Amino acid sequence: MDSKFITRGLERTSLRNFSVWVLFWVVVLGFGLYGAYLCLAEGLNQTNMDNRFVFGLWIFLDLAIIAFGAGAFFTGLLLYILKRSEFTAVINSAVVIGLICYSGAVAVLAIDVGQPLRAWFTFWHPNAHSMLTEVTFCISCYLVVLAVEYMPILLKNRKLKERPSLLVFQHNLHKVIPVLAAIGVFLSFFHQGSLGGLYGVLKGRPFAFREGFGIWPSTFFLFVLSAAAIGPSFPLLTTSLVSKISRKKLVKPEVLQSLGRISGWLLLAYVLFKSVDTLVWINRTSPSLLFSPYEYYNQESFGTWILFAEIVVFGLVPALMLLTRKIREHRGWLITAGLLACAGIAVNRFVMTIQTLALPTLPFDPFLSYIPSWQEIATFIAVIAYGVLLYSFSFRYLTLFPQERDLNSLTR
Amino acid sequence: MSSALSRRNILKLAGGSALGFLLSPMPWKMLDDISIWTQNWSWIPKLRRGPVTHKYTSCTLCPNACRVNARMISETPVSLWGAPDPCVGHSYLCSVGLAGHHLAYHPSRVRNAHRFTATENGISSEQLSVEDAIAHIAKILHNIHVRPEEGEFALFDCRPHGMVSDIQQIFLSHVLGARYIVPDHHEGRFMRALMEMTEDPGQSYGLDFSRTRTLLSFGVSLFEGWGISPLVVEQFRSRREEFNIIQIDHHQSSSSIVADTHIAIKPGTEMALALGLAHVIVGERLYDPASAARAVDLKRNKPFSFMDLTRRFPPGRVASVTGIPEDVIVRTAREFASNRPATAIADDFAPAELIHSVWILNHLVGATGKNGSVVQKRPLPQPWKGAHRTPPTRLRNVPDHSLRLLMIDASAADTTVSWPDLRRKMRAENATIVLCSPYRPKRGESVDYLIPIHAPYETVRANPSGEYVATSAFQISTPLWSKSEEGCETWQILQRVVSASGAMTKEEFAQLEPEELLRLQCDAIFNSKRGTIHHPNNDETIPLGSVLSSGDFYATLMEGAAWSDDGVATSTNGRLFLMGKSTSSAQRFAESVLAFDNAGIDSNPSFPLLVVPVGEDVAARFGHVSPILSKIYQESDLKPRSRFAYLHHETARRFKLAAEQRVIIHSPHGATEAIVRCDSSVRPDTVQLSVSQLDAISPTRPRIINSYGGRVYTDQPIFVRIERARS
Amino acid sequence: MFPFVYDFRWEATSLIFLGVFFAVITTLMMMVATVTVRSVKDLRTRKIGTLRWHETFEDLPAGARSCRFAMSGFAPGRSCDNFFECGTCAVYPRFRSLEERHRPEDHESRSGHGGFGIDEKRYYHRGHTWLQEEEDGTCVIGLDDFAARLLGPNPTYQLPPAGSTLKQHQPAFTIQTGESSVRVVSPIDGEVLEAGDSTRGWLLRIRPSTQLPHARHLFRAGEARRWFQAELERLNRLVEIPGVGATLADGGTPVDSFRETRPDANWDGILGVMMLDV
Amino acid sequence: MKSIEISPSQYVMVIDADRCTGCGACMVACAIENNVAPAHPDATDRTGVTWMKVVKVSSGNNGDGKPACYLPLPCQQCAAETPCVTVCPQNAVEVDQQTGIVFQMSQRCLGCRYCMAACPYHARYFNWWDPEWPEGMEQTLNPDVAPRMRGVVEKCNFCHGRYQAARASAAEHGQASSDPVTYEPACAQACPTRAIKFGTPANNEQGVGDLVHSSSAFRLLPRLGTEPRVYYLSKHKWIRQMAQMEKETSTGEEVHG
Amino acid sequence: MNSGRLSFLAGLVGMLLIGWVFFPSLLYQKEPQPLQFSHAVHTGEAVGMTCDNCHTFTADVRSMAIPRLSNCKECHSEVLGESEAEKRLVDEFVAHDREIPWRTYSRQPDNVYFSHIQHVQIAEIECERCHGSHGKSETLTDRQINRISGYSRNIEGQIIPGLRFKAWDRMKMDDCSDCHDERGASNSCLKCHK
Repeated sequence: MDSKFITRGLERTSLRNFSVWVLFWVVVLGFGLYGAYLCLAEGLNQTNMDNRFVFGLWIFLDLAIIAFGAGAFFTGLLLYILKRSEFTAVINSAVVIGLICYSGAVAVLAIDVGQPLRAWFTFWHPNAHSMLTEVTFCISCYLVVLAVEYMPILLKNRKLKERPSLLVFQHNLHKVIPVLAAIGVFLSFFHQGSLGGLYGVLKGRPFAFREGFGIWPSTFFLFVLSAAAIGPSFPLLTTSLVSKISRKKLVKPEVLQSLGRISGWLLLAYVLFKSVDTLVWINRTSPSLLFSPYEYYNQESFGTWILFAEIVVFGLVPALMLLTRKIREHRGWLITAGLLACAGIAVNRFVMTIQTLALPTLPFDPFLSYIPSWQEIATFIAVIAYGVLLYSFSFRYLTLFPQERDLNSLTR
Repeated sequence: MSSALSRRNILKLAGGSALGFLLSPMPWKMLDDISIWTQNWSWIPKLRRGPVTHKYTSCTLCPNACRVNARMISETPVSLWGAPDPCVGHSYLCSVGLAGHHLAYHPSRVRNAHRFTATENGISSEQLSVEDAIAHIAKILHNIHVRPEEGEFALFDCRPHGMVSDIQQIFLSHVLGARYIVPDHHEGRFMRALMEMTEDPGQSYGLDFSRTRTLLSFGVSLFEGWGISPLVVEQFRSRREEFNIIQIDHHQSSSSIVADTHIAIKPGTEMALALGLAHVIVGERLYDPASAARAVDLKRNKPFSFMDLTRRFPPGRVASVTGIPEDVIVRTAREFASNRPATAIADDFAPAELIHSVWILNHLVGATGKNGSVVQKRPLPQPWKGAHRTPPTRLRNVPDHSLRLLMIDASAADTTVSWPDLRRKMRAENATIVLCSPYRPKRGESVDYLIPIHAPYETVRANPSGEYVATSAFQISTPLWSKSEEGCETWQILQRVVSASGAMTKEEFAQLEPEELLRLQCDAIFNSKRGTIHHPNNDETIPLGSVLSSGDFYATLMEGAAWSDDGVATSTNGRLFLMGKSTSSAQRFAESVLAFDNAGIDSNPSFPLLVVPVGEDVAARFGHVSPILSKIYQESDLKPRSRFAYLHHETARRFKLAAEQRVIIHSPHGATEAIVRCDSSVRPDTVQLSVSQLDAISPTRPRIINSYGGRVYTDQPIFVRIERARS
Repeated sequence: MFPFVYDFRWEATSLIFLGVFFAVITTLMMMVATVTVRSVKDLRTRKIGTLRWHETFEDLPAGARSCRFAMSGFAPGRSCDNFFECGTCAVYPRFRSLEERHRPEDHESRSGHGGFGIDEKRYYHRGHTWLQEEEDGTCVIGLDDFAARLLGPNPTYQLPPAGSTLKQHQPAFTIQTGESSVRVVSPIDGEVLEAGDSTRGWLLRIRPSTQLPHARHLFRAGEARRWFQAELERLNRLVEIPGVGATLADGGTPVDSFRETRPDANWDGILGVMMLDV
Repeated sequence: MKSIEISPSQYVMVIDADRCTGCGACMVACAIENNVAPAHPDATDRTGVTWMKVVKVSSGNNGDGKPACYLPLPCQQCAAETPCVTVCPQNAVEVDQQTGIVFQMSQRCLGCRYCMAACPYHARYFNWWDPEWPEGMEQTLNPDVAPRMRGVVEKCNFCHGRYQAARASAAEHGQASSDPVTYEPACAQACPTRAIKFGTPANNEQGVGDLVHSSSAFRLLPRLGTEPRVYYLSKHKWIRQMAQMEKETSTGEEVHG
Repeated sequence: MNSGRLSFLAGLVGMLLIGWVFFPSLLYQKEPQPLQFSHAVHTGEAVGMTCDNCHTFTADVRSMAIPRLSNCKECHSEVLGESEAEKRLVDEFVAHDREIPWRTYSRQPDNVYFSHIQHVQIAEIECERCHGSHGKSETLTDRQINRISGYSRNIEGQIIPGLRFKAWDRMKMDDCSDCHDERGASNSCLKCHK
C-alpha cells in the first residue's frame, strides 16, 4: 500500500510487519524520552554522576558512537577523494549511520549539559584554547554537512523524484557531494581528534595526560586514527546486521572484504602508535608528574588486564584477522573481527572517560566506582531507538544499497 | 489546480514568514532573554538591599555564652561572628553557633500550641491556642494538687544554669511535692568534685590556663563543644609553642591529632593510669611541697589510705593494664610534675573515680595551689538570694513511674535527654508530658502537649558564662530581630500554669516581664560594685564603678556589653583531703579502685575486636541545629559516618578486609552491616562504630552524651567479629 | 565569535580558530547557494526532462546500460556513458565503420520476419518501442512484442493529446497494468498528430523532427535481433524463466506472456528495469 | 621544575595543618557567607556543594607519632596554566590579573562540568539540585554574593564579596585602585585556632609573606605545574611528602606495560 | 506566479510587523509609578537642587540610591505647591509615614556589583552619562519590565534591536565594557560581578 514510496525493484516487508517493528521501537523511544525528560525537568540529580564522576555513561557512549559514526567521513574519503568507486555500495548507508550517530550524540549532550538553554554561549564567547570549544564547533558544522549529504539520498525517493524542483535540487547537490565529503573529512579529522584531546590535555589527571606535538596531545592523533580504523568496520557490521534482519543480500561480499582489509591496515597502525604512546606515557610522562603508573592498575576493578585487552585482544588480534585473506573471506570471521575492533575502540573510550575519573589524583582520594542510573541508560536507549527508526525508514523508502537490486533475483 | 495552488502558497507563505522572522529582532532577543531567564528563575531567592550594620549579643545555644557580632542587613541577621571577650578570652564561634540565626527559620519550627493524641494509625496532632493548652495543663495540675496520689508534677530543665533555672525552682517551691529534675550529667560536675576534697565546701572554682604550661587531658574533647574546650582553644590559639597538651585517648580523636603527644590507652583503664602517675610522682618526690604540706593523708599509710592505694599501682602493673609502655608512663609523670604550672582535666561525663584520681594528680602538682590554674571565684550576685526554692534532683534519682505531669524546658538547643529513661519515670497509665520548645518533637519523642517558645536570638535572655570560667561573668542575649512576635518563655508558661491551677500564693515577681527580671539581676550586680564592663564595639573595658546608675548598666548590657567579676585575691590554701573529706567518700573511692583491680578486660578469641563507639552526627541528630550543618555532617565525611566501620590499616590487613568493602559485624547479641574504611588514627585492635550501629550489637542501650566531640560511653565493653558480606 | 562582542579575544589561536570556522561555514553556504542557483537555472531553462532521463539512466542496473557495440562484440563489456544518445557519441563513428566493414548485412533494411516479432522495416528503440515511416512523412510508434509480453492482461494506455511535443528519451506515455504503472520513453523528437490504440497496431502517429535513417540511436534488423537476444538473457537472469532461453536457440516462438510462467516474480520491478523507468 | 614566582600583590592563603582541629567552622562560615544552600535530603559527600571541604588524612603506616591530620581544601586558585580556565569552552571562569583570584561566573556556566574533570584538587562543585533554603531563611542571604541556580558549577572565589567591599571602602578613603586591599575571607575569620592566614606577600598580613617561604611550607601536587596559591604548613615530614607525592621509598622503577 | 510571490511577501511583511512592533509591546510589562514626580521642577532654578541632594550613596553598594520618605519630608511636611501629586504625597505618604514604593528604573541585577562611589566620586562621571535626561524629566514614565528576563527596559535598551545612539539608550554589559576600555579600566569579571 506504501509501495508507491518504495524504490521500484526493491523488495520490502509488508507495511503491517514494518508498522509492528516501528511501533515496538517507538515504545522504546517513548520510554527513553521519559528518562530524558526526567533528567531535564528534575535536574541531573536523576543520574548517578557526582562531583568526582562528572562524566558518566553518556560521555563514554557519546565518544564511542561518534567514533562509530566516523564511517560516513571515511567511506566518503575513500569514495569521493580516493576515487575507490566500489564503495558506492555502502556510502549511502554510511552517511545515514553517520547522521544518526552525530545527531544522537548531540541530543544526549544537550541533556548532559546542566543548562542547555545557554548552549549558544560556547559559540558567542568561544575559548579557542579549550578542546571542548573545538568539539562543539566542529560537531555542529559536521552535523550540518551530514544533513546536507543526507538530502540527496532522501530526495531520490520514488515519490519525491516526481517533483521537478526536488529532482533538479538533488541532481545538482549530487554534483557537489565530493566537496562536502572533503569538508566532512576536514571537520571529522579535527573533532575526532579533539574528543581525544579532551582528556590528553588534562595535566590534572596524570592517567589521561599525554604530551604531543604542538598544542595537540598524542591522544588527539590516536583518536583520529582509531576513528578512521573503525570507519570501515562499523558500516561492515551494520550492513551485515541489516542484511540478516531484512534477509537480503545488500552488498557484494568483495566490498565488505575490502572494507575489512582497509580497516585492518589502519587498526594495525593504530595498535602500533598506541603501544608506543603507552610506553612513553608509562616511562616518561606519568613518572615526571610523580604518579607511578603502577598505582593506576592496582585497583581491583581496573587491573593491567584492561590495558592488555585494549591493545592486544581488541587491537592486534582483529587487525591481524582482517589482514589475512582466508579469514577475511569467511563471512562469520569478518564480522567477528569487525566486532572486536569496535569493542576495542569502546574499551579505549571507556578507559579514557570512566577510569580517568575513577582514579584518585590527590594522595588521600579514595578510588570511587560509578554505576549509571536507569534514567541515563533510558536516555541512551532513546538514542538507539531513534537511530533504528531513522535507519528503518531510510532503508525502506530510500535506496541505501544500489547493488541490492542486482544481487537479489526479483522473486518474492 | 486550486489544491496545488493553496499547498504551494502555504509553502511560500511559510518561507516568507521564516525570512521575516529571522530578519526581525524576535528570535535573537528571545535567545538572549531566555538565557538571562535561566539566571532569574522565580525560585531563585532575590537578595535584599539595605545598609549593613553590626549588632552585639551573646549566644545561648550552649552554656559557654560566647559573645556574638551579628552582621545585619536592615534589621535581619546575615551572618554571626565571634566578638572579643576578655572574660573567657576567645573570640570565635563553633560551627553550630555560626549558624545560630538560622534556628528561627528551622524547618521544624512551630508557632502555635499542639496537642498530640495517640491513635491506632500513629500520632494525630491538632492545633490549639496557648491559653487553651495552659488551661488543660492547669486542670491536670489542679487534680494533682487535690489528689496527690495520682502522681507528681515535675519540671525537667535541660540546662540547669543561670537565672531562668532559679526562677523555675522558686515557682516550683510553691507547688506541693513538685520536683525540679536536672539531667544526670551536666556542666561543672568535674569542678564540683573538687569541693569534696577541699576545706571550704561552699567555694566555687574556675580554671585559668593563661599561665598553664602543661595540660594532661583524660579523654576530654579539647577543641569542640562547650565546657573546658574554649579555655584550651584560646591558649592553643595565642600561646601555641609553650602550651604543651598531652591527650590520653583510646583512639585518635580530633583533640589527640592536634595535641603535642597522644597516649593511646586501652579503653576504660584511665583511672589506673592516673593512680600510676600519682605513684611515680609520690615515689620520686616530684610533688609540689606547698600542696604536699596541705594534703592531709599524704603521710598515713593505713589500709584504704591514699599511700596504700597508690602502692598498688606501680608503673609495671599499670603498663600491663593500660597497654601503655612503662617508660612512657614514667616520662609523662615526670614531665607533668616538673613542667609546672600543670593541670590534669577529665570530662564531665567521666566515671566518678576517674575524676577523683585526676583531682589527686592536680593536688600533687599544686594545680589547686597559689600559682596553679584552679582559681576561686565568687558566684554571680543573685537578686533572690534568700528565696525558697526546690532542690534539683537527678533524673537517675527520680523514682520510676512516679510522675503524672512533666514539663520539659527545651529552650536550650541541646536536649540531651534520652527519651526511654524519661518515659520510665512517668506513670504507666495516664501520664502527660508537656514540651516547651520552639520546634516540633523529634521522631520517637511521644509528647502530649507542645507549647511554642522563642527560638534563640528572638527574645531577651540572661546568659551567665559557663562553670569553668575563671571569673563569673554575665551578659544578655539581645534579640536580633526587632519585630519578634508575641511568643513566651518556659518560666512564663510555668508561672501561668501554676497560678491558673491555684497553687501559686504570692510571688512579687510572678507577673514580671523578662526585661524586668533582667533589670532585677542587673540591680543585684550593680549593687555588688565589683567587676568590669567590656564593650566589644570598641573593645575597651571600664570598671563598674564608673557607671552612674543600674539603668545605664542595664542599657550598656543591652547593647552587647558584658560584666565580668574581679578575680579573688587569695587562691585556695585550705587543707586538701586526697581521699575525700568524709570517710564514706574515701571508702567508696577505695572500693571502686580495688574493684577495678580484678575487672581485667580480656577479649575472647571468637570476638577479638573491641568496639569504640563514636557519636557521628550527634549534634545534628539530638539538638536542633541549622540545616547548613549538612556541610559537615552530610556533604563531607569529615566526621565519622554512621554506615562505616573504621579500622586501622594493620587490623584490616590482619582480617583480610579492604577499604570500601561491605562487611557484617557480629557480636554475642546481634549483627549489623557496614562498609570498611581504613583510618590510621583508630587503635589497632579496635573497630570504631557509630552510635546508631550500636543498638543492634550491644546488650543495653548505650548512654549517649551530646558533646560535639561525639564522646559516647557504654556501660560495659562490646566485642565483635567482622566478616566480609557475601554480595 | 564576532569582533563586536565585548570579550572577543584578539589572540592568535582565537583568530585562527574562528578564521577556519568561518571559512568552513562560508564554503558550506556557497555550496548550498550554488546548488540552489543551478537548480533554479535548470528549472527555468526547462531542462527538467533531460535531467530526469539522466537521473533514470544512472539508476539503471549495469546490464541495462551495455553499449550497442558491446552486443555486437566490437566493444565487449563497454557500457554506454552518453545516455543512449548515439548521435552525439564520440566513439560511435569508429565502431560503426568497423561494424560496416565486417558485418554489412546488419544494416540493410530487408523486409520480412526476423523472428521474435522483428520487422525489418521498423526501427527499434531500446525503450522497447518501434517506429515505422509512413508515406506522408509522418511515422507511427508502437510497443514491440517483448514489452507486450511483459505487460500482462489488458494494459491501459494514457496517451498524450494530439499537438503535444515529444522529446527524445523523455516520457511519452504511461501504461497502467495491474497495480503498477510504467512510463514509456519516447524514441525520438516530434510532434504528436494522432493517438492510436492497441487494436490499430500502433499507438502514436507523430511528425518526427529528424528523418528516421538519420536517427543513429535506433536499431535496424540484425542489430535489433541481437539486442532482443540480449534483452531475453537479461530478463532470464532477473527471473530465471524456464524455457525462454531454449526456445530462442532454435528460433522457436517464446512463451506468449512471461507473467504466467513466474506469477510470483516482482513484475513491477522487472517492468521498470526493462522499460528504462527505474 | 620551573616555578613562576606568584606576584607579591596577589592574594595567598596559608593553612597550618598542625593547627587544624577538623571542627568544620570554616565550612559552615563559608557556606553562610557565600549563600551556599543547605544540602538536598538525598545529597551525599559526593554530590554536596562545599566550597571549603576539610578532609581527614591518615598517614597509612609511616606516621611519625602523628597518625592523621586535617587538611582544609578550598580552591587552590592556581596561578600557572590554571586547569579550569584553559578548558572552559565559554570563558565562564577567569584569572583576575590584579588579585590572582580564579573567578567563576555561574551566570555564563553551561554546566558541562569539563572544568571539574580538569581540576586535580576536586575544588569545584556542581549544583545537582536546585539550591533551596527552608521557608524564610532566604532573608538571611548575604547581599554581596549572587545565589546560583541548578546546573552550574561553583567554587571558592576567596570571598570575592568581601574583596569588593574592601575595594569599595578603600576607594572611598582614596586608596589608589592599583595597590592590594586587605580583607579576610570568612573561613579565616571563623577559624578558632587561626589556622587559616590570608593576605598578600606585599602587605604581609598575618606574616603570610614569610610563611610562604618557610621550610615547613608545602603545596598540593606541585609537580603538576599549576602553581596553587594555597600553601600548607606542617612540621611533620610525612604530611609534606604525602602532599607532594614524593614517596619515602621511591617506587621509581619502571613498570612495563 | 504572482499569487505565489504574493503569499511569500505576505508572510515576510506580516512577520516583520510582528517582530518589530507587536513583540516589543508584548514583551515589556508596563508598571506605572505610584506617584508622579517632576525632576524638572526640583532641579529648575526655582528650587535649584542637584542630584546628590536626594540620591546619596554609601560605600557598600547595597544601599539603594533612591531617596527615602525622610528626604521628601524635610520640605514637604505640608503642601507647598498646588500640583495634585504633591497633595497625594502629603496625604497618603507623609501623613501615614509610609515609604513610597518607587519602581526603580535601573535596578542592578543580583549578580552585578556596581559601586556609584567609584564611578561618580573617583571617575567623576556625571549622572547623565548613564541615566540620560532623567534628571530633567517632567513626569515619571512607566517602568517596563521584560517578562522573560525580568530586567527593566532602561537597562536592556529602548530600541529593541539594541542599537545605541545616545549613551543612555542602553546600559547592558557591552556599554559598561566599552566605557571601561575607553578609560583603561580593567574588564575582568571580578570587577563587576558578584
